[in-house]
Amino acid sequence: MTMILGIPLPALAGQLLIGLINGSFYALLSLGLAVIFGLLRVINFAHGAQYMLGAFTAYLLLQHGGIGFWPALIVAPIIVAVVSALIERTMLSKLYGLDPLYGLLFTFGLALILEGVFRWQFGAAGQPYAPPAQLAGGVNLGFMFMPIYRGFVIVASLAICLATWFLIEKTRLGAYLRAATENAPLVQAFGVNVPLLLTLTYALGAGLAAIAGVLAAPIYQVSPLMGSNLIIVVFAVVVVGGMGSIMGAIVTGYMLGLLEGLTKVFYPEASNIVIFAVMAVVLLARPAGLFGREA
Amino acid sequence: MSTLVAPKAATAGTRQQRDPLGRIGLAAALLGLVGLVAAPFFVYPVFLMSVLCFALFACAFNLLLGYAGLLSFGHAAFFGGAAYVTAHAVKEWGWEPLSAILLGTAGAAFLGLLIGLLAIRRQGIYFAMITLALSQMVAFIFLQTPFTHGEDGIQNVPRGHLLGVIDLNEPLAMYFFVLAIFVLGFLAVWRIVHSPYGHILQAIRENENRAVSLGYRVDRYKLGAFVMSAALAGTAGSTKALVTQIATLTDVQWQMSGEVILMTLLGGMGTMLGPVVGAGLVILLQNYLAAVGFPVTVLIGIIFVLCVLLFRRGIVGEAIRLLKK
Amino acid sequence: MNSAAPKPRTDRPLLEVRDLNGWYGESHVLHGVSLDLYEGETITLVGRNGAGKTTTLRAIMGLLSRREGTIKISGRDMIKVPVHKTAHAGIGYVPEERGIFATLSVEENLMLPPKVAEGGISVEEIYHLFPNLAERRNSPGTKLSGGEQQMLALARILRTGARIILLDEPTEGLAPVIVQRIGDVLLELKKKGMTLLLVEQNFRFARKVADRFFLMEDGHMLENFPTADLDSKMARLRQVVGV
Amino acid sequence: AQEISDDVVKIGILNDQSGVYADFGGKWSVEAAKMAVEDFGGTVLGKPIEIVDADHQNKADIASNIAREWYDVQKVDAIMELTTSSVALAVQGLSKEKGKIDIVTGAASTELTGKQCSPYGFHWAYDTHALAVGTGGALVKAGGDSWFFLTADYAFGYSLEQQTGDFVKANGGFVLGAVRHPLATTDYSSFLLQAQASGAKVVGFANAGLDTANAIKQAAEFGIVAGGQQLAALLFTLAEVHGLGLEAANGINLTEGWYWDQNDENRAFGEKFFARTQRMPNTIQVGTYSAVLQYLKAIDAAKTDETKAVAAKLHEMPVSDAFTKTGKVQANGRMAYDMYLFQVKTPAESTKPFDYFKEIATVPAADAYLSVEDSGCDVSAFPK
Amino acid sequence: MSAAAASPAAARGEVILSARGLTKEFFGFKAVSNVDLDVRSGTIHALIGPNGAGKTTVFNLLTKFFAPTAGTITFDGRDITRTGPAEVARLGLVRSFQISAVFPHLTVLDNVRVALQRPANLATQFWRSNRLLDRLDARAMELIEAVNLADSAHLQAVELSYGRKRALEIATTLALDPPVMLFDEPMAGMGAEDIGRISALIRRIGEGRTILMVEHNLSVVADLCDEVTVLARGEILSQGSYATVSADPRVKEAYLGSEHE
Ligand SMILES: Nc1ncnc2c1ncn2[C@@H]1O[C@H](COP(=O)(O)OP(=O)(O)OP(=O)(O)O)[C@@H](O)[C@H]1O
Ligand SMILES: Nc1ncnc2c1ncn2[C@@H]1O[C@H](COP(=O)(O)OP(=O)(O)OP(=O)(O)O)[C@@H](O)[C@H]1O
Ligand SMILES: [Mg+2]
Ligand SMILES: [Mg+2]
Repeated sequence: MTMILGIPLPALAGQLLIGLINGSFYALLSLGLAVIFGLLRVINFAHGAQYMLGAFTAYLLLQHGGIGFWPALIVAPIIVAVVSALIERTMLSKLYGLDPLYGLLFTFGLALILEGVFRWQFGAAGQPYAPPAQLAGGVNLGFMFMPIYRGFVIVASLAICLATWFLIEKTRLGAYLRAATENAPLVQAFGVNVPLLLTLTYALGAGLAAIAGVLAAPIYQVSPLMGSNLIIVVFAVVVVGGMGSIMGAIVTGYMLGLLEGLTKVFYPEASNIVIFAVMAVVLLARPAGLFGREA
Repeated sequence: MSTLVAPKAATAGTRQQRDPLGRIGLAAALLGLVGLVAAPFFVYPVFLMSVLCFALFACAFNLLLGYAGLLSFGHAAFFGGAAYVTAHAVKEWGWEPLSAILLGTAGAAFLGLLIGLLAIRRQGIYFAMITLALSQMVAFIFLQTPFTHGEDGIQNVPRGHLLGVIDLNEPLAMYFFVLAIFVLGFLAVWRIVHSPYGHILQAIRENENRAVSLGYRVDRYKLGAFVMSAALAGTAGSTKALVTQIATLTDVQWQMSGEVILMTLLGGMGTMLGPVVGAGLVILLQNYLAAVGFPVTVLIGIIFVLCVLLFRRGIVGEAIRLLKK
Repeated sequence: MNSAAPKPRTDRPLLEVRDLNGWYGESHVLHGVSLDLYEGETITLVGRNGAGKTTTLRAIMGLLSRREGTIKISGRDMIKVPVHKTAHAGIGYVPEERGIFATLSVEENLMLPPKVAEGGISVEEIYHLFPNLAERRNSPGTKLSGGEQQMLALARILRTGARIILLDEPTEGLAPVIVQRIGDVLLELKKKGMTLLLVEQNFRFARKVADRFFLMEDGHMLENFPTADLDSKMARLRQVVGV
Repeated sequence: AQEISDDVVKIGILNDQSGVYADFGGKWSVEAAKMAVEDFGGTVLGKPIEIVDADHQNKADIASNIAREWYDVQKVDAIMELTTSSVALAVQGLSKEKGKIDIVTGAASTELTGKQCSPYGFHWAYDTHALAVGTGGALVKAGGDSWFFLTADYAFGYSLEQQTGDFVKANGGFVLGAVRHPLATTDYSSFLLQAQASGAKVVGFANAGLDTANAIKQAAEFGIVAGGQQLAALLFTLAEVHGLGLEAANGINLTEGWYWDQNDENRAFGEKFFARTQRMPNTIQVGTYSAVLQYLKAIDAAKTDETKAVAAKLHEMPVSDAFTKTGKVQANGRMAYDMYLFQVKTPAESTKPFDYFKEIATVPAADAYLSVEDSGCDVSAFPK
Repeated sequence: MSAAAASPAAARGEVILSARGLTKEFFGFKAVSNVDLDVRSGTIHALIGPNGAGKTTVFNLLTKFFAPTAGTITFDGRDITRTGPAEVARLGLVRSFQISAVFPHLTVLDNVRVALQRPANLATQFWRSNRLLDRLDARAMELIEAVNLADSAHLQAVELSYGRKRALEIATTLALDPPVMLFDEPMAGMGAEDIGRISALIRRIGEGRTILMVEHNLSVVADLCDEVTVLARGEILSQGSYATVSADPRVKEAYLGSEHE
């Protein structure tokens, strides 16, 4: 058998594929975070909580409404987006134009509340959520057993990422958003309804987190804690990709997923800090991140 | 938008001593000190000591954020690192407590120099992220090194005898020892902020390019501030190790870096007394809300949200604003 | 142009400002400013640095945190209208600090402000007027030189079809040839019936395009007079502005 | 002379009520403690009994601050539960210094009755050694003789892995490998692939809480059990099986000290607990019940709540209550009792709510716990 | 001016600042190409040219805020091509910025004091009281009066109007009292009155110092400058006295325009 660094080639192929799947989650999550940070200059610490909220909404829809995975994939993110839009309108919007620290502190507090309340209601061990029947089971790829559902996750996340990227980088709406980031009063003086735009942006970002949450529900335990440790890693992904760069967040998400996958084989203890090591190196060499425009 | 610091935070008036606000501040500080001297006779000393340690930690952090405009997201590395060093020195090598604290401080300063050399080359959010990344690696090293005993931490750290004479197991002796450290640390921060050097730090925070064009080697000023802040954070961590008699992973993890940011903002960054008040409040919440049967984190979350929405300048910051009126 | 200075008019002004007060936070900067601007007319605000010229423009656009008084466009009261609807009354703003967006390319900057009315200048015409912009259309906006940014700031408003344009020191930092070109452009616009409110330190330039001058000092509007009277008012101007 | 300090017996329940380990004991343990007080009769030696509780948020320094304040200001007489080892070790150290009794039911470290033992410190419910003997030893005997570990990169992970590995080897099995993952990892697929590739008959999860739950859920997804490998969760309780659901959890082997459906008495206790909390208790919660009850019995027997006297009674009295009939406290403070190896039922086998376990083997008290000699606790240093 | 300028070695009339083959490319776009520039000690030298000609970029290169793509820079006989921006300022080559660069939340007085601190050796003492800085006040006020900001000395710089920020920036630059000063459009945004005042000020400080300035206000250039260099499209178009340069038809076409008398 061909061996690479003491690992049989097929096993390595399997590990790379797994890395890619995890990368899909990083990409989706960092995408939402990058949208919110890039356009609102808010470091959305509640992103992990919104991800958790997405998963829990799907779970609750199933438990109490008998609504299954496919409808939930649409409905749950919309619910989370609407709730987030309300929060933005009533509270977060008061903090724009101030130091980003305040947005961070606010969303941090929000995350504590959301996670705390769910932990109080549902405990920490989590709730089960089964993959949709159509995607149950797996196929043997020869080098590994591939759950069909995970294949679906890769495809779905790619599609969502590209659609979002297009919306922001290639449409007029996106140009308004980017301009509003720099000088909101002026864009408003040009006749653009900036507050509405910002609300929609926050809702979009939160909705993306919730989609990731619904997609994660059949794989991970639906637990109040599922997002809390993720946020900081995902934020690192955004920074490595280059803040404000949507494409950067997506590509880096996949790349770091792969890298983390490899670390899990060669030095598993370090698998959750490898991203930070990469971040330190990248920022020292390329201050604006891999895909960032230098300021 | 690009700076990470609230503009109005620190105009630490160079003539502060003379204006009425400065006098009120001084009065408040003195009153606070008198209160602290009397406090252990009314309030539980160990609680007070924890507050003092975290207050010093927050003051050190505020030196960097509130006055130099640098948001470090890695200060836990200095706090927790120093706690480990001191705990180990006291417990395994039998060091005298004061010298162990100095050792922890020196260790933190050295770590601050290493991290600072890399981090100060970047600004704003990138600075925050580099400090986070490097401190995560520091935390990882502490997790992997045997002397820290993993998540069990270094337990039952003896408080020992100060300079070989004063028994620090006496709660009051320990309390006044900690109070002395705190007051010295606080004065050090105060002096640095209200010094010619502090004035340049503020200028750099306001407009780095302009400072460069005036001939200031801004990197050295920032590095200086970073190392001083790290060292003081280390003093706080070392002292905390003796107060609670443990040093654990919680002290070096990023959540601790987050906590000190919260304390500082809650109290009012860029004010001298803000971090002290913020630290007191957070510690109070963590310890006393623990028994109310409602999730502590939810309550803390609600307080942060309210604080950001209603008292944006922090408690002390808002008080100053009211007084100015 | 100057010879066509308007007689006292009886029709309704296109832009009417009465007793406008404005604040930055706590500090009261505008004290009862009044001015009127008729269709097709160009007026220039003059005054010392800090007199409140910029603030007047910002107040009209709704960019101050607090303003009081009356602002009417075509008779419609704008004071309560939200900021983003102001522009749709047909008014465009070229700010003093230019407000070019760094994350947008030159072309995106140009295309950014939404059209508020028909009749704006086409992109081709703009590139013809300002060839520098055409050349650098794909660079990030703020990588343009100071003068190029000024051109861009003006050009993008011309695209929107606004009928009233507020210009804050449009010739600041521009090379004489460009100042001349901008002067020509403004005259051209006037011919098309555009209404302009200008803030300008460069008298030579202002005299070329303006119909009337408004004199400001310390947040008060002192007086206004037609361009024809400029020479006779020189002594007064020297006193207030120090020409 | 009968004597109760401050005319009240105060027992503090200090545990994680909002964090990762909130399901182990949490506020439900507080309920269990209150049941013990009621079952005891509400008073001891004629004085009232009071339960206080607090959430230590898994931070040792907060825990030790609270404990100090309880002892110094609130006049708490004993502290119990103490989830997670850093907290338990810190508070036990403090209690020893203050001459107070602590009974740990929530932490697993054998250090508590080993090198860091205390004359007034007791360890109820379980420890890493018992889990290792139960799951490691008994499974090998049942044929699972080659193992691969997924271990949390933390001290409790190491000791679980190491102690279990020792039993596997001692019983003639092999350890084929281990992979160490950071705490709070969410995706285990990479590690599971490595476990699959190892060809081991048993995949042992030397981790805890949500980590174990996620690993098990993904093991089901990747068809580990379907592929013929067995899963053994070294630190896993009923509460977490409940959270995971039988779909994902079936077939897992685990060791617990108590299960509600084992006999009539357990069923009665479980039902009573369920009526109050809407869930069936696990080992830790019933363990806390037992600890509180035994402590009260000891005070009653000693006719005082003075620490040394009560500790002496705790050491000498056998434990026989709803929790266990076989309990004996060793000189190092370890309460040794029979434990059980369970396997989680398939959804088809389960007939009623919380019907999750089938019993595979009993782990006799004598095997389950380290003897005083082997524990590393220097009991000769204890004051007489 | 009271404090004597650190006098450089170059005698009056000799070249003190010079660039050879100075080139700067931005992602393939040549903003400055192959510029040779000599600034003589004791002169006021103007750098003019159409917008986007590369004037500010030349400033950035000379003061090391940008690293040149090619070429060398010598200041007072020493090669500063590789020196850092703060070092260059310490050697006595100080600039102002085209887009105002003040310390926004410091008062006007404090803005100037920051500049005075370094020459007074009051910048690194972190263990002493900032009351020491009070001794700089007299000098700072002198400078502030010179640019007509005395009535705003205790306002924060953000609260100043645009033109007054420019004035503050000039005062700050003057505070360092450097032998060579580079001004990027010092008159931009200023009212007629202030233009006269600042011109006079520049003329006064020009005595015994060297000044290189970018300026679009031609009457100021004509009035003040001994030497004029015209830049267009990154290259030198013409050079000489104002009279010579303004008579050059190429300069007329590229910069001055037809209306210029
Ligand atoms: N952001 C601000 N905060 C507080 N006060 C301000 C602010 N901006 C301007 N001011 C003050 O308002 C007054 C008017 O300023 P404004 O900018 O309107 O002047 P201007 O006439 O446009 O001057 P210039 O010709 O220099 O641009 C000035 O006294 C100025 O100090
Ligand atoms: N950082 C940069 N990146 C890319 N291009 C730049 C950069 N800085 C300047 N440029 C370009 O280089 C050219 C010269 O710019 P510069 O600012 O030097 O012009 P200038 O002569 O000072 O013009 P003005 O009189 O308008 O200020 C311009 O076309 C500008 O767009
Ligand atoms: Mg203005
Ligand atoms: Mg320029």
